[in-house]
Amino acid sequence: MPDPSSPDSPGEPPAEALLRLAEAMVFAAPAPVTPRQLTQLLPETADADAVLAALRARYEGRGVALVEIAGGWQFRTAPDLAARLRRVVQVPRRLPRVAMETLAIIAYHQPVTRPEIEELRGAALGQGTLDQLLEAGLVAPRGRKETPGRPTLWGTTPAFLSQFALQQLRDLPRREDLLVDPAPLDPTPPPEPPPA
Amino acid sequence: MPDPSSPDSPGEPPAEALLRLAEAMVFAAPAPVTPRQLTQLLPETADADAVLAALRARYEGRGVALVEIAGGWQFRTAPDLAARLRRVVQVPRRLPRVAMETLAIIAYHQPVTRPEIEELRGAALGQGTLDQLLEAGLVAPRGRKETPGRPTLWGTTPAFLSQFALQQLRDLPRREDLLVDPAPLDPTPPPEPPPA
Amino acid sequence: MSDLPPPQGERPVAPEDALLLRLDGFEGPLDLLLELARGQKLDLARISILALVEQYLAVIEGARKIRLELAADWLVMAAWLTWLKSRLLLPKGAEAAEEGEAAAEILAERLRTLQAMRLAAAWLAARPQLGHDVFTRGQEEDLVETDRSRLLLDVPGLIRAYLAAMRRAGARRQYRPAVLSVWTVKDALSRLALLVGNLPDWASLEQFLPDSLGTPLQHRAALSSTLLAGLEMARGGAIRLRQDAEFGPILVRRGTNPSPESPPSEEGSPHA
Repeated sequence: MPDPSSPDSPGEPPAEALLRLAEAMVFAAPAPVTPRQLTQLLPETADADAVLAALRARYEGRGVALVEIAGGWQFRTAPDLAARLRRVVQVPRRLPRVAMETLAIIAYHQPVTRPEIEELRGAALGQGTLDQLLEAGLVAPRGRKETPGRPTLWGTTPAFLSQFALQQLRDLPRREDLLVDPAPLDPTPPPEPPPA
Repeated sequence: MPDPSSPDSPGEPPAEALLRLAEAMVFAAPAPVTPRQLTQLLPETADADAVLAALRARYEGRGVALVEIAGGWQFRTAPDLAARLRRVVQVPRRLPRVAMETLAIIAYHQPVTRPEIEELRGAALGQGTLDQLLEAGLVAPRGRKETPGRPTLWGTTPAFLSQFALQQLRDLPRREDLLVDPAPLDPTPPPEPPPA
Repeated sequence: MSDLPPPQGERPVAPEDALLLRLDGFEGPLDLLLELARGQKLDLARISILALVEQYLAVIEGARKIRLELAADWLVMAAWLTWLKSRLLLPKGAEAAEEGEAAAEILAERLRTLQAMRLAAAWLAARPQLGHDVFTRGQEEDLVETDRSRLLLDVPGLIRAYLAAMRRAGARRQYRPAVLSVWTVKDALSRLALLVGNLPDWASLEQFLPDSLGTPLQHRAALSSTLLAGLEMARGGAIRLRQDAEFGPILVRRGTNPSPESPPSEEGSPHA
């Protein structure tokens, strides 16, 4: 085994020992691992970004993938295996269409008040809808708007980024691109998976 | 990608698709996966044991290992790396009340015999209490008292001073400052023990 | 409005009836308007607001024939759209017509926004979701080790323990009055009777105090006891007392009529 403390020559692939260490750290961590956290574990001369890139390449096409989430790295199962894994792993219910629309409005217009959400949707917002989003940890209060009544402002959480595998809010498609691209015109969500 | 439902020829290594599926399942499962559980996920013709063996071989020498636990399989951080990733959190514990009282009496009355401690505390002293203090290195024998039975004299150790962040025993508050007149301080008599 | 798909489109119903009966299925008037706009199969940017308005009013009119109790917001929107229609039908250039154009553009923009949000929701829903489609490691591995070997010790704790032990032990001890070592009248009587027989002349009463008296308190107690004993013996005539001046020395000498009960014996004292 190569000495993990030996410096990598520039351009060369990172030493196997560094890959092992990064693999173990990302694997054992309860949350996505940032390159900064990895840097603290690796020898000083090691390039955390290069190590992570090499590790991601190693998992290419496998049942588990190294993905970048909200600025950190995490192992997740490959998306194409979803249908088969849902048969053995317990899956919570999907959010209903109204909740998904409300979530999208909050994501695109945050921080946003409930009256503003209702204005955008052109319909009243049932309390249950906001409760669903809160319970799933996808939205959170972001202070109050300094207008009469001081309504609560809502925004998305890091869990929102994590759940939808986004690195940042900017990864959401631009509003204009959504309207131009007619592909996902059908707003109905995919059908509920049959209960396991 | 090979069709996961295609039967493996006997003797040949399991198809990559089966390995991917097993890898994702073992990774995502909340408990070790038994070959029986894996069989239910894999196509009928697949050999779960062979798939698991091939998967284990693939992870040989990596930062993550496929290990058998209680009849099932799960991924664990490689033992040599787990040690490096382990963080030790110090949670100091308190001495039991009896031990603390005994320690205080020894500190203030040293050198003192066990019968004298019992007389001062007004209660018998279990051997376990003295053992706790000895084990923690807080007290040590200080010779024997030249009275009938030659009982062991006890005193505090240098470790006692360092544990309590004291330079010397004299840094403890004077007994006279603590106990102006201990007995009459408490006018209420101790409650009668309930009849057994 | 022949090809309007019902919003949840799972049953093949006659579209017009479907729309009429399913007003409740729409999330408000804007939702219905968007559905109608989608029915135009046009880019929302080039949508005909006038056609849209006419469709909406037709739906509401049809619905009112069946159900009189339409929700207020459907009717509010209908009233506003009627106003909008009247403006849009005016010849171009009129001030009121421009007012209508602006209002129509605001409506179109609202519909575009709602459509964009709906598409964003669909975009999100189509992504592999954590916990639904992709999964993180199912079993946590806790690499945090808790070391409880160290002791939490501090001087205040030590002192609290010491005080607790001392108080408890102190409270348990039984109260025994301290033994007073004072010279009693009885002692004084014995001593005085013993010594006074040898007295040739007046002598100071203090000479009859015992030798080993520690504290001033004990000294004064012994003096008063001896005085009391002297007074008692003088009453019986066994001795005589005199004091020449206030606060002067008290003098004592053998009496002329020794009392029969003096000196009292150690055991036979009548007043125990």
